[in-house]
Amino acid sequence: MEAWLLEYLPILIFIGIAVAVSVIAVGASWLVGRQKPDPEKNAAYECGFEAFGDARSKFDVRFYLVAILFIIFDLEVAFLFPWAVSLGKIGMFGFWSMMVFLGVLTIGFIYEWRKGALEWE
Amino acid sequence: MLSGLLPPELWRLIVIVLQIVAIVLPLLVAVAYLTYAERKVIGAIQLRKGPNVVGPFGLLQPLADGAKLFLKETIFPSGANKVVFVIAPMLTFILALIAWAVIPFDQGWVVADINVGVLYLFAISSLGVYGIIMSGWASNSKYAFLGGMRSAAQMVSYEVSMGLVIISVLITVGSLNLSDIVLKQKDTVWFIIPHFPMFIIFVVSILAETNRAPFDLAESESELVAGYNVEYSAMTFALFFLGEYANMILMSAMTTVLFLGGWLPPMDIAPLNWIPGIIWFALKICAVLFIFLWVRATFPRYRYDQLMRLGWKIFLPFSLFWVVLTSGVLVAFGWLPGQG
Amino acid sequence: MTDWPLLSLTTFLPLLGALFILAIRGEAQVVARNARNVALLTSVATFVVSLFILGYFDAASAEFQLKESAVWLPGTAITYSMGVDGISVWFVLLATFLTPICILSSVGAVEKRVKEYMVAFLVLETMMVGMFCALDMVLFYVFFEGVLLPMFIIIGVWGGARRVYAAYKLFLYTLLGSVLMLVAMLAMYFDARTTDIPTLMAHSFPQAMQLWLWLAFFASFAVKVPMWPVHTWLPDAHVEAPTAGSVILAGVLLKMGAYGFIRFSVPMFPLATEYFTPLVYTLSIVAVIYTSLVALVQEDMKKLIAYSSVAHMGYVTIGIFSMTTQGVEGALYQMLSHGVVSGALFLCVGVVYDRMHTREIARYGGLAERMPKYALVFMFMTMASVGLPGTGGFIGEFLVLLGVFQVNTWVALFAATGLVLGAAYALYLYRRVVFGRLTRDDLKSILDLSPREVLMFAPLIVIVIWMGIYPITFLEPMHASVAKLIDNYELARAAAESLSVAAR
Amino acid sequence: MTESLDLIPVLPELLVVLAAMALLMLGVFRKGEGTASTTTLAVLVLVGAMLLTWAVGGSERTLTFGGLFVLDPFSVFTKVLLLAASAITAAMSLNFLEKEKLGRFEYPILILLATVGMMMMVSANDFLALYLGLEIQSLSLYVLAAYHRDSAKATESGLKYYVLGSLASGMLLYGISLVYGFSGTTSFDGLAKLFGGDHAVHPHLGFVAGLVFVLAGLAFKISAAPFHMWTPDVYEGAPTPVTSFFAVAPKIAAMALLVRVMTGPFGELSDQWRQVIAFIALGSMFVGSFAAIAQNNIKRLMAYSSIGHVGFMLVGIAAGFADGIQGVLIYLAIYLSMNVGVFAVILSMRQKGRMVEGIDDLAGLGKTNPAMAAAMAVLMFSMAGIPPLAGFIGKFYVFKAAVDAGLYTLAIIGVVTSVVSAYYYLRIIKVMYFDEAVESMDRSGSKALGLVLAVATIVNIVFIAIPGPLLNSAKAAALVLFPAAG
Amino acid sequence: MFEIGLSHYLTVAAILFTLGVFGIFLNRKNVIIIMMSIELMLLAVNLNFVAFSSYLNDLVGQVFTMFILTVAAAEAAIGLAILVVFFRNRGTIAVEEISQLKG
Repeated sequence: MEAWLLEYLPILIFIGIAVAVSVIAVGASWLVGRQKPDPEKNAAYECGFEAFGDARSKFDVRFYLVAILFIIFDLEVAFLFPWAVSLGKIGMFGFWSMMVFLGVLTIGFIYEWRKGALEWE
Repeated sequence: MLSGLLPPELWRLIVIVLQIVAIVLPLLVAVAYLTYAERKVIGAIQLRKGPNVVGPFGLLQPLADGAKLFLKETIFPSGANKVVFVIAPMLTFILALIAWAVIPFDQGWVVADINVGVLYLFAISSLGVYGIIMSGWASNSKYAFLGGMRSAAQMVSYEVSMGLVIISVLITVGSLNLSDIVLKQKDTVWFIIPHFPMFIIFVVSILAETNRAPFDLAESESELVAGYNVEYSAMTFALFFLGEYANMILMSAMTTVLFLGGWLPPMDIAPLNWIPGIIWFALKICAVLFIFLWVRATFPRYRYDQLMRLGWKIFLPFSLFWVVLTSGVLVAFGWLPGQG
Repeated sequence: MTDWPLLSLTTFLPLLGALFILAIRGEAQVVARNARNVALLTSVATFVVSLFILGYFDAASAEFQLKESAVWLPGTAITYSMGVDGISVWFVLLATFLTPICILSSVGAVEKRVKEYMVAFLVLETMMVGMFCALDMVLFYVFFEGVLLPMFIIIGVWGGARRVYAAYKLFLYTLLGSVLMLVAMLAMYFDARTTDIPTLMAHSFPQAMQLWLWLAFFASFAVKVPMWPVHTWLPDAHVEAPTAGSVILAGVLLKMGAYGFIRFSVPMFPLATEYFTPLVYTLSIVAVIYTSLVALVQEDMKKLIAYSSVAHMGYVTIGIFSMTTQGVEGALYQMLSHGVVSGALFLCVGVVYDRMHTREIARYGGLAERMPKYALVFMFMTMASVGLPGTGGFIGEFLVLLGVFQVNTWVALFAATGLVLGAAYALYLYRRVVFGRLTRDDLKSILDLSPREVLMFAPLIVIVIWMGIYPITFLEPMHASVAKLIDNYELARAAAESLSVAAR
Repeated sequence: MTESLDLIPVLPELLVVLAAMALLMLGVFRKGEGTASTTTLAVLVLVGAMLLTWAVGGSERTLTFGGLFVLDPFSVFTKVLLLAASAITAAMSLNFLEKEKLGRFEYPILILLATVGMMMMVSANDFLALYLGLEIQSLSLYVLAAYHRDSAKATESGLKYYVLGSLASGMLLYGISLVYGFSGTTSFDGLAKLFGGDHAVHPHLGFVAGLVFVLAGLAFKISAAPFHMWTPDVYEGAPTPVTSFFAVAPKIAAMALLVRVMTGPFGELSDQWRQVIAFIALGSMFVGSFAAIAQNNIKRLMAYSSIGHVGFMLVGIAAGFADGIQGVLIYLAIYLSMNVGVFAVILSMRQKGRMVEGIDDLAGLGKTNPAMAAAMAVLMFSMAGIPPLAGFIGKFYVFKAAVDAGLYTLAIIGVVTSVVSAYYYLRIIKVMYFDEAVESMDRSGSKALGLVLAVATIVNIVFIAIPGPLLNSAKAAALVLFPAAG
Repeated sequence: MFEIGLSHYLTVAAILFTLGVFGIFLNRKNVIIIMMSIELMLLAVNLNFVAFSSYLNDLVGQVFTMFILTVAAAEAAIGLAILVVFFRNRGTIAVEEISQLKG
């Protein structure tokens, strides 16, 4: 395997250990603790009522909106990462390219703002 | 030597495993005592005593809590999607642990010195939202679901500005390697000085990112009982808890690396640089953690719309502006790393 | 005046009139009258201009004359080029001659949307004239197809009860045939690298290709003529079309197919022509005999005349493919006379239809009593259709038989039986409509020909008589062109034969 | 790293994109709703971009953005066409949007953005640029399709378009990835060089698979059979002005793109793709002619009609060489003139203030609105390809090329399907003239629609007399794709 | 030791791509699943690009991947938006309910 891939080996092992720890923790607790399930105990939490309807029903469309906005801006950040690191090498051209990009993004941002996409209430 | 007896690959593996254990165990202990510290600090601020019954000064309190959670019954709500329901806390916990792989505790004291460390951290912390969404969805409870949604929306909102803050630092450093970032601060100054506004934004953002007060709407006891983890019990709950606190420490470590000079002493002068870097690192983390607790004790909870407004309308534009400003200044004065 | 682009002028003058009509605004009545007047004026003017073509035409030459040429589709060899020879010049005149008569005939018959009607007719005239003048294959195609547009509208809007069906049938039948021709034209273009008709006539295509090309052209022209199995659109179209539409349809449009045979199939694919001649003979004889028999049992006057047209066109195709001077000239002559005569017959039907609004033969009878002038005209035209000596029809049929007799006696014999049958149905029709007792009440008040109708028929009668007693006027300009056609055909055959001999 | 950048060739794109952003800001900061002013401005911008395209385009080939972007007579020709299409359809939409209360200022901006995408598509000289242009276009179009957000039909059409469009993008991308992997480049020039010239390599099988995927993806975008399924639904469901836009501008762009891809990077591999294109062409012609017969909704009918026209254009591409491409370009131009006219009629189809889109609703139009009916009749005949109308010339040129290339079967099937398609075009004429009116149409009162209709009709009639300019410029545009022939 | 080469990446990508395509065509339940299938297809493409890029030692493939990622995000955002308006109109996102337009 190539050398630079080896740098990631510890991470792989780390993940393995973390998984093992968490599985063991949950598993051991499940084995050690007394398990006495009954329907009332297992019912979904509700203010004294029987739960009615599916909990995964409709929810506010604004959550979608946040998700959509997030996708856009997070990608912008993803673009900024390599740019930020290599700014010294790409010079003025690279700088201005990103400024144009950010400018376009800002226009979109202003539009969202004015359209009220950022208002929660 | 021991290394001579074993094949080099295996030896290397053993070293790595030992390193990891050397991180995980203290971390778990730290988490345990962070809860203790939290109660003590808040107690002190509110002129109470805090836990003081179990053991001297209540020092055994976290262990007692842990044992209790360990021995409790693991409840699976009847309407829940069992697999996802169990995976969610495990995921949260795992993510909180594995992020530590790239954190440099001192010069060269790092498990995986990859050159995209920041990206890795950022990615892992982004994944945290899955644990919450999954738990909210799998529980099949309205409170959990709503809490999960809210908390996810909040986390992603602040992630954007966090990303931009990190970008500002990256421009200054010119590397994604966390050690490089610290070393760059050795050559210049701690980035809290040039990037002070970013530091503030970052600290506030990590509060939101970890769902801590005053942004703990997801768990707000008064409205949503406990948010996404309302249906959890025993070890599954404990894993959430552990993950969350481990995340707090992680975020503090990140703040330290990015703004507070990592393992560096405040000044490179005689008595200070005798103290090992790891001590400095731990001290700085504690300082940031103290801010967490302090804020929790001091501020009332934000309203959700205020929270979103702060994230999208203030932090995002401002940090974006700061990125432009930083890069502009660096380009204009030719201070860019690697330029020339 | 020879410098003038006479052919283009003749072609596009009607279009100018149509534009003018389009610009007319105002009250419906006034618009209708003005439109009609303008159309009449334009078409008469066009006819007058077309007479100049004849005037400047050099009968002794076999070449295309009055040629015009202009850039049309740059980057290709396709140009706008016009010209007439002894064959096409008569068709141009036929078209310009019949159009004013048609317009005149529709005065009482067409009352709704007169403006559109006149525009359609003038556009139709442009297309017809242009088609006969075109010396470029693609240009020919454009005009050839373009005829469909006004015709579709004329039948569809002003036609009878089943006009939609008839219009569709006409359109799709013809279109399907012609698109195949278009592909063939393209293939020819890439073989000869030109679309110039005179050049193509001199070009010799490979024999295998000729067969395919011939079939493709046949697909288009056979529908248009119409030949026997694909003739079914014609009775429908005739029955449903308004009178003037039928006149043009029978008078000019049917000739387009036969003209196509003479212009394309025969000179350009001589070997294929020879190869397929038996096929054409067979189909034509079937057409002559079968459709004559069908005509006998028709109850509808227009349908009867329509079937008679199919039979008459059978002679035309026989004549063309006999490839003798008499045969070809006879075919041409037959076309001209049929154009006039069948047009006149449809007008005759139109006259009574305008009054009684029925074309059922049984509804009439004894018209001679009330309409002596009409009976006379109708009789004259029936005789011309039958081919009575002294009328144009006789000369044409006689020449065709003479021509085909030289090459194939059997074909001549069968064709001659058609003559007898033709006489039978035509006279039968006449007897049932005009003679007999006037029994029906509504016929008692029927009016005879109005002066307008007399004016309409007069030129037709004059022409038919002229064609019958002095055919040389019409035949002379054809001689040179027909002779050249046949010479080239024989030459090509000989060349092919010597080639195959040499190959052996 | 290039420090300087030649921006002259992209001036028209820059103009449109800057204008789109400026209008966005204008719209969002302005008080009140309504689309009139932004649409007018957008139309002006598009016309300006058209003139600018004309001005910057010379007879030679200019590359910029490191060879990703090319400006040549071909791109100028198609850009002028598609800018005209966008401008006309945008202008036509105004009346409709106001009446249907759909006037939001985003509409013209989406049109502008889609147009920029299309301009990039036709100027793409690398698969990367191609993909970006295509996506800018597609993303705007998805939104436009669902523009009427309170209508279940419109949103459904948007959703369908989105799903199938994304699928097509995916296929295209997969193809591009294979092409890249097996050739090592995504540049059109690079690919052309790879397979042409003295050191031509034989394409790897994986490369050919990539080519087929690319072709399938592009076939989706031009809605050629068997990838046409979305077209009728989207045409029917989308708001009519959007449909009119869909029917022309993206068609032009996608077709031009297909032409460039097939003749440029894959130009030397015509043996590999000719059969595929011919097959797609056949399928489209069949679908376009037979499936349309049963339609009762005029927008659906126009969808099938457009599929058929695409089939005819593909015949030109299958023929391959410069004449075929010239035919495609001529066809595109004429297609534009016919379609905007027909949509001008469809847009003014209103009865008692409500819009109607059944074919039977046109009944008796010949009486109630003779001018409109006459214009529509001319356009229908032109669509059917009956001479002497312009539609004939378009068909003539593609079939000419097909015959020249020896594709006789294709040509014959093509002309036969064109006769079949004539059947349903005639049906509209029949309905207008032969049937009696049930309900008369409202007077549209829109000057823009009337003007477009009149101009389109006159163009279709007169074109046969003065075809020179179009034919010559199409020729020049086509020749540039074949440097060896020029 | 077992070496992972180009062909393995390509195979995985092809499998993912096929899964995506089938997910679109065979899915009878939910539009969200279709959108996920689309993402899956794009991921397969990205995998291809990156594998080729590494194999060819050519950066273009990775650049392409960056662009695909961005565009895919924009596409997902727009898809979600359209889905939301569709849901508002019809109250469902079940695949068989997308059937108003037919003919």
